[in-house]
Amino acid sequence: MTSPATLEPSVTASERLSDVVIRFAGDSGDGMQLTGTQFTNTSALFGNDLSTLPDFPAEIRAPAGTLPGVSAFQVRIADYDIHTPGDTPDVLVAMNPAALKTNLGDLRRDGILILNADEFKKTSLKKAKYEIDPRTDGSLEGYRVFEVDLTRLTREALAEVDLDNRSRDRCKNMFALGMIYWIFSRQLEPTIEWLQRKFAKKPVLVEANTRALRAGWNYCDITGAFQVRYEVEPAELVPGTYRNINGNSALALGLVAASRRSGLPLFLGSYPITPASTVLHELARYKQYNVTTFQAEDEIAAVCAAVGAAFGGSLAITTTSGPGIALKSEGMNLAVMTELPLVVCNIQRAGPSTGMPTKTEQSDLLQVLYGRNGESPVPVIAPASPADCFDAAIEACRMAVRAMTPVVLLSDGYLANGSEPWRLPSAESLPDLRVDFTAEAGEDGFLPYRRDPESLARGWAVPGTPGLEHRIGGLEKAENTGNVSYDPDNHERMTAIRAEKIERLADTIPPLAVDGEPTGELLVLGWGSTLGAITGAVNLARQQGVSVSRAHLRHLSPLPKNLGEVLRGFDTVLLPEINTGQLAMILRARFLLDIQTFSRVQGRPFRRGEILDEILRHTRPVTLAATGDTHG
Amino acid sequence: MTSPATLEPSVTASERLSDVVIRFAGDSGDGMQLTGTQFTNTSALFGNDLSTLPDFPAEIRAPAGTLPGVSAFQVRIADYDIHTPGDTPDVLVAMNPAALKTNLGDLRRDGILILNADEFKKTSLKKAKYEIDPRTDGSLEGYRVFEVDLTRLTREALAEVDLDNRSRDRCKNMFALGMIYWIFSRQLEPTIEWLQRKFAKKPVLVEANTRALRAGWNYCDITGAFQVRYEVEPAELVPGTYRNINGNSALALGLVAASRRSGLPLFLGSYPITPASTVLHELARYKQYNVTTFQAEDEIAAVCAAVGAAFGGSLAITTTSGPGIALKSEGMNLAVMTELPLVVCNIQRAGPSTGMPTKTEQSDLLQVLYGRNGESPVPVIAPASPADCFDAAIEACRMAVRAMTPVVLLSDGYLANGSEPWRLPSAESLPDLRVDFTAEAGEDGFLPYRRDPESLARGWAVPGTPGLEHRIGGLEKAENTGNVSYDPDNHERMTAIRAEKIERLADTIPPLAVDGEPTGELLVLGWGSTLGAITGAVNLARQQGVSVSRAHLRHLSPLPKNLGEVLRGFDTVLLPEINTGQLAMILRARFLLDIQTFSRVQGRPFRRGEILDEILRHTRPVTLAATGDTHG
Amino acid sequence: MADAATLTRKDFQSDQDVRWCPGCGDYAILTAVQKLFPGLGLPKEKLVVVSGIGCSSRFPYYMDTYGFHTIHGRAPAIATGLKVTRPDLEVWVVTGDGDALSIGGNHLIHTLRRNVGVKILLFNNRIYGLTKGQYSPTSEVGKRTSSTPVGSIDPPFDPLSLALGAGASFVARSVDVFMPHLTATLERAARHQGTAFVEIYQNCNIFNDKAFAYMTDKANRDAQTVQLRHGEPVVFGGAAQRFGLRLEGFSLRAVPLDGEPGDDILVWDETDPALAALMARCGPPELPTPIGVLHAVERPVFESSVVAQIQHEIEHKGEGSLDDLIHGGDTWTVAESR
Amino acid sequence: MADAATLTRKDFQSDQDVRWCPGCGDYAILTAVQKLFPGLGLPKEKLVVVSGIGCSSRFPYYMDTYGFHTIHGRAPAIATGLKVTRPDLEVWVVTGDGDALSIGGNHLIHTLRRNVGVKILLFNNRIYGLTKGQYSPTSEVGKRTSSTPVGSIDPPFDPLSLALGAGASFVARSVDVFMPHLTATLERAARHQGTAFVEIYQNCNIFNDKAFAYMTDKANRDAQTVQLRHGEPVVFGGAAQRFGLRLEGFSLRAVPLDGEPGDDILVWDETDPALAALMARCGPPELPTPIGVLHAVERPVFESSVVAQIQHEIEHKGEGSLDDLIHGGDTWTVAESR
Ligand SMILES: Cc1ncc(C[n+]2csc(CCOP(=O)(O)OP(=O)(O)O)c2C)c(N)n1
Ligand SMILES: Cc1ncc(C[n+]2csc(CCOP(=O)(O)OP(=O)(O)O)c2C)c(N)n1
Ligand code: SF4
Ligand code: SF4
Ligand SMILES: [Mg+2]
Ligand SMILES: [Mg+2]
Repeated sequence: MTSPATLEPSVTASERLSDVVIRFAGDSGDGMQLTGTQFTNTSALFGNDLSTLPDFPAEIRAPAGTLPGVSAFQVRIADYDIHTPGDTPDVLVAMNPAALKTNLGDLRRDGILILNADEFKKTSLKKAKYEIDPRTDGSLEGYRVFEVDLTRLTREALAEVDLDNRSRDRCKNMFALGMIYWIFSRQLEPTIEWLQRKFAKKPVLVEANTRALRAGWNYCDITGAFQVRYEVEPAELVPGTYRNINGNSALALGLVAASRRSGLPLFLGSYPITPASTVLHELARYKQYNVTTFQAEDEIAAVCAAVGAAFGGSLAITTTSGPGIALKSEGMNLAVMTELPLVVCNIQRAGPSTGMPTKTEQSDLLQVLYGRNGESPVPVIAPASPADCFDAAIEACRMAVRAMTPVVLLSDGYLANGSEPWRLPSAESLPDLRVDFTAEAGEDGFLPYRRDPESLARGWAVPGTPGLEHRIGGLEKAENTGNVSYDPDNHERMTAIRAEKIERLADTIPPLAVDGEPTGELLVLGWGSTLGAITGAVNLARQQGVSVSRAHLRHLSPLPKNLGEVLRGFDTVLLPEINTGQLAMILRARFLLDIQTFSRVQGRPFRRGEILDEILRHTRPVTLAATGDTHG
Repeated sequence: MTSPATLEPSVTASERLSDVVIRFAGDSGDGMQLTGTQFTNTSALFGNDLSTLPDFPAEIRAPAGTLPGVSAFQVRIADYDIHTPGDTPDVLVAMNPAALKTNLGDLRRDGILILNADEFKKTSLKKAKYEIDPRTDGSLEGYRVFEVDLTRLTREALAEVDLDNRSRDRCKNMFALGMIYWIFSRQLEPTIEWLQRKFAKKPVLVEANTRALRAGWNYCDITGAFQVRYEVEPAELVPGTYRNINGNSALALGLVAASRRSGLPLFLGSYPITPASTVLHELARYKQYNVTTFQAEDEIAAVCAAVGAAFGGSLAITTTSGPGIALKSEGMNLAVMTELPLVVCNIQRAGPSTGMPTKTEQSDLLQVLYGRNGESPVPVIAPASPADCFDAAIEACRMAVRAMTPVVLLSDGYLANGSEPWRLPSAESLPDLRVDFTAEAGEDGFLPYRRDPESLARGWAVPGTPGLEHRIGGLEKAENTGNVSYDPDNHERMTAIRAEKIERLADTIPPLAVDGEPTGELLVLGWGSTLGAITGAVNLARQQGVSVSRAHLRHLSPLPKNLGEVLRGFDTVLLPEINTGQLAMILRARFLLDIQTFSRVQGRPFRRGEILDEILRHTRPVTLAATGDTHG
Repeated sequence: MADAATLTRKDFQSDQDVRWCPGCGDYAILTAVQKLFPGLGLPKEKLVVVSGIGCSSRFPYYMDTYGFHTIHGRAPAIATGLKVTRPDLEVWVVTGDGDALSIGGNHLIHTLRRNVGVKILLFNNRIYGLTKGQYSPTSEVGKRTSSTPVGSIDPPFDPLSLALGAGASFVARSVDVFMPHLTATLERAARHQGTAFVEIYQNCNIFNDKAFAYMTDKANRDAQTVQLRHGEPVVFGGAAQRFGLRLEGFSLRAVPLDGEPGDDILVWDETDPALAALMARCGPPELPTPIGVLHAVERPVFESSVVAQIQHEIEHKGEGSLDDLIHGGDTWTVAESR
Repeated sequence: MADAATLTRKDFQSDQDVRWCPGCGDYAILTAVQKLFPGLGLPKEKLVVVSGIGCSSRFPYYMDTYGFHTIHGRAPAIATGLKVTRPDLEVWVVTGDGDALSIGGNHLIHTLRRNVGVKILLFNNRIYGLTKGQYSPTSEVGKRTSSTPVGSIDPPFDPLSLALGAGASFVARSVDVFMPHLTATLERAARHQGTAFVEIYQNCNIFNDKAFAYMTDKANRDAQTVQLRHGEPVVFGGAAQRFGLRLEGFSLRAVPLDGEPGDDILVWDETDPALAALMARCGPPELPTPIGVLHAVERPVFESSVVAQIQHEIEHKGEGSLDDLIHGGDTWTVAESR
């Protein structure tokens, strides 16, 4: 981030920052995730807006000190409304050489770099594949480097604590956290209280960690190693109660909420897969909410069990990632033909095939829309931020039960693991999803495929209902009776009805809202997890005086009714996607407009910077001075 | 068809017909497929052009005499080059009431209707769900009805033959065939010879069937029941040796041919499914061609076994239909990532889900193009006629080994079962597909993902090659080395390379040829099995003086390089598809042209008539008199 | 809707005409089930028949209960989802040898392992009927079919051995044409808690006619089949000569009997899985084909444990409130006034 | 490329650094295989290691042979396609308890049924390692994991019983930390024609540490494991006290020995499948865990039969000529002149 008030030395170093990005990096064993989370929570309590992103190693536990073993956690805090964890860290804490090597490249020029000097020994340098000590060959020039003997200082601080050195060393992350707290003028209490809760049964660990934390703080206070401290004021957040939440947790909560608001018991059929597994883990902990989680033998059984549960009258869910969708597509198609409600959550990862399981991507859109044999339309919704996963889950369930159809919720690895403050809604403020099962036959007898004239949904007559015994299946159905039919006209009619049923959901979704002028030169259109980066980039562009509008699609099928009109209102529509242009293809076909794709397929979220450049490339210069860009 | 010279009574009944459509319909047990095939072969030997279409019951063996038990076979013979089995039969042979009920609707007004009067008893009428005898309630008015006591006459003819009546009755189809032979002035010899071959071991059956055949002929000759006989002269066929072949047989032969021309042993991994199973059956009979067929436990194992065989250096094939593609998509994606050659044949049927397995459809195009997680481009080719399945199979194999990629061949139930005369090529006239496995490491060592600069294909180094030991898999690959890589730029580069590799195949495929004016008012564009109906319709339109051009796509990915140019040459592009507009969507997105979809989703092939109407709707009237159409 | 007590066979016949080939063994099995259901003392609406794809899998259309004709091989998975969420329903799965053992093998063994409370009727005709006669995983070696013109080479599964290997709690076998035995066996299955697996030999007179004639023909029946009855000696044979099965070391031998079986004759114990595994291997040419209940033990039923865990959580944590759930974790409040 | 005779362990170590957690049992198995391969007398290029997905399935990357890290659960199917078309290759499959028994269960049992000539090493750590510790189909009932916070409820498969039920021709078990026994067992597997199925107990020290400690700890080893050796009495125990397994009716009992085992003690017969099925059920708490070869018989090997059929057809019909094939069926000729 490069907004006016930051720690640019050029501008006289101000005590007050509007926005700062900090990355904690160390070995998997160094507890960086935990350290980052503590800083996040403390800052949240302080009132900053924030956004975080963990970066786990692909390996479970790579050997200590090696490059693949590095684990990092990035947090951005600000005194205003932000949308991403930031492109480039202003502060990097590197607990060992490997952490330095893998993260230095991202650190902002002139950024603060805190190193654990004790770790820069031959062996660790070798593990990090450093020929020579990076501290000696000038590769750290241009950064503000602070070398601290974290290990030694921590051991000293814990001299009196009755622990062996291995256990003492485990506290050095708290020493580092203490330092960061000092630099950013944070209180220690929230973390100390948390330590007391966490180690309630092990007082010695409470003491050790607390001492290390204070020691880190005091170290800065006494040595004055840092000439200056920084303040990031609280942000102007909408009043309310907040909690910091990641996408998969929000998704799980949203599904439980939908279950409660619909009165239908929740059933999840799932098979573990990165990055979707944590939804299963979370829901497995909500049994007291009458949630049934079923870890199936594979994805096929997972979706099929969900279809069986839907037939029985449950709110049926299945969660997976792209490779699992491939396996579920036949089962999803059965739900399309039998017109049963089902929510299929695809937490996308980088493909094709096994691809890069721990990396994010938006490249399963066409798969979920078209990856089934025959004409098989389904609604698709994509959450736009971690907290939005909660609302998107409820909306997916709403569409499923309203139209009696499988619905795909398209999240991704970035939303799944990224977190942001979530303003907590009250239960009764959530949509009412109550459903009525078909209870008895109409006067002209019971017709399983008789439809609601408005939604075109067939009735949901669950087994156990006296007098409504009927058979469904994957063969084409005769209109109304639902009997097997090979009649040509019936097949054409049913094909049209299945499509129309999904289209009609458009009557129940909000029109696409435009942020900025409703018409003009450039519209930046996004979908899914790119909201944060796009919003950030658009705001930066506006700060540079560029006039650009922004809109974000949550419903990808059916599309909002006013979409065509919105798109036609602009000379250029720029569509950034973490794929090679999948949504663009759909919109080009539908509206015959020359949508401009901005594609990045690197297994990582967009950076505001790259989208900003793209915006400038598509807009008239404000003043020739504004940027060196050639506006090609 | 209604071209000048047909048996319109209006025109003075001419002895000579240019074109006639005959349908044999009866109970599954009546041997209608066999009867139709005999008439087809005799007419082929006589020199007619022809096209046939069987219509099997959905059930294996429905109870005799019932509606679901009806089996029919339609054959069209002509003295000119035809493309479809015809829309409406001119002659219908109905062996029982059920056959009459299910087929009468299609018979041309004033067409010839031959009934087996003996079968119109209460019981059979009831089985056919006839309240009253259709012969008595006027429902046969407007047809030229000939009631014949087929059963009685056959029994009489076979009085001396030492057989029980049940066996005698089985010969009544030959009696009917004899009648048709008389009406269309055919020779009996070819069928008699065939009977002698078929029943070589059962002379009594040869005699019985021959007698019945002659009896049918003589019956017409003596009774003069038919006032007139018809002649359909030989067609002007390109000189050569011909055989009548259906799509699945041609496909199987094409695969064996590709194996021979590439020098690679053929491996088929398959799991039975309608309408693809017969490809497996046929290839299972070619073991002497070093063909290995593996009936796997499911579609997943089928495609995976094929991937394993491809890794080992075989020409690997897997065959299935839409529901099977759903299950194979993960395995196909593994072949995309590991860049192994594989041909996936999808014999499409009506969907979604189990749909209508015995009915045809073109609705899996988007599934095969996009039904995999991540960015996963593959070539797709669609044969245009039964015989073309042979060439399409060879072309699919060519693309697979040239680009080291899975290729999808998209046929359908209509092509699979329909047949036409195939002009037999000589083996050495077929493309040379020889491939060179990588034999040794380059001077800079062996790089499994080093590419051919032109095709961008990686080398094919098969296990067993000394010194080239290497590992492949589904994780993203580092360029050249093929090692596992999570590098962001590498992933973007590899994604681009995988796409470019497929695009480059466009350099090796013929430009799209236009039949008719290269530019103008209307282009009718088709793909796959619609060729016959479209060509027929376009010819009819031209006969009416309408100027319309025609083009047919075989390669759907990559698209021919001149496609955009061709499309832009016309005011209107009409695209008939047996789906709701899947190819149209791709072309609209790609070229931003308002392609007009003509959609039919009835599980049946297009009729020339309906396409003709659509053509007229999109063209200026020739003279106001030309047609009553309002040209809206 | 008639109440459970007064139900008759007719009440379970749907309005759809049956579409199997004349002479197909499936008809007899349909009759047996339609005769059995009224006796279960359950209202119609509580019965659900779930099937996969195949001739046999058309079964649900002909039963006037709730029914689900699903996709190929997946019936056990779908039935599991239904039964786990609706333990109040009686769920019967109808499947074929291809549906259950070829494409559906994994779901079958996992359902048996979990002991989900569903009945699984496997119609074994040793052929793929619906797709017109390819060999199946139960076809004998050397079988010539459309897909194996010179004969199949892979040895068949023994469905009973596979089920036992997967840990099934109830494993039985019967035959389409042995109506009383079939009904009795289905009756036992109906009463079993947990997964009841019943293999039913079924004749496909179109593509694999007389596959079981060696034991169904009146002439050989007595000599070729042995009925297992828990607690009774394992004997078979006709009026002329009766035999008993004797355990010699670890293999079975048929010994002629005169009069009552001596105590050298094996007494059937359906609770011993290892014994069942041995008996599952008993059959032609040397030995008769065992029919009846090979194995039956009660062990925890999957859906009961699922429900118990949920109940337990509710009792100990209390019916969760949605607001509590949403407000869980570390929260902070942004006040109105700033 | 060194020739077969001179190959050493080093020759089978690839240039990739091994990425398992420090302390993972997979390291030991990798070592065992890398020690075994040089002894097989095969040139490197003839060896192929095929795996699915999981920690265990990263195995091929560390072996300097041909290797294929495929997709989850499908390794046996891919290996089948490779072996059937390339019988000259030695194909080893490495898989995990989730990979082989959960998603891959169907391919596993069908490969065993067909008796394809591949070796299958199942690394059983009773957990899903790669996805961070969910329970697996071999986890014990009541297992608390991320996906079963209050404990799993479904009983595990016994991989050996399942394999035997599927008709496996070679079934063995060994343990990651029993290096000599592991190498010897892999050696036997290497020599087996047909599918050799080896379950290897493997410790996942991160998500399921000490799962097999009850039998691997030096203290309990002798008492908790029994090594099966064909033709030898089944005995176990330490210097202090030795035991033998006796067959009582149909169940096994451990009896203390003084001196040589008497002939009441079971003598192991690896050729008897029913006996193997009984032994597969032997284990804690009452009995020791059997290791070694439970079952080994030679029966026709799938790929050999495939090749034989093709050879037979070629001999009898002659190498087909493409022109003949194309001209098959009823043909007719349209002459030049008309
Ligand atoms: C995914 C999928 N693959 C293949 C098929 C084709 N198919 C339908 S039934 C069947 C096998 C039927 O055999 P079996 O289960 O023994 O039943 P039967 O007809 O013999 O009663 C097959 C291969 C299908 N419908 N779906
Ligand atoms: C189709 C698919 N589903 C799920 C996954 C996620 N996944 C990878 S490995 C694995 C299970 C690993 O367990 P196991 O086979 O026991 O191997 P281990 O890691 O324990 O050695 C799962 C569920 C996947 N990669 N692909
Ligand atoms: S094909 Fe066989 S199994 Fe199928 S209905 Fe006919 S007789 Fe029965
Ligand atoms: S997670 Fe377990 S199985 Fe996987 S590498 Fe680590 S220790 Fe081994
Ligand atoms: Mg069958
Ligand atoms: Mg495991």
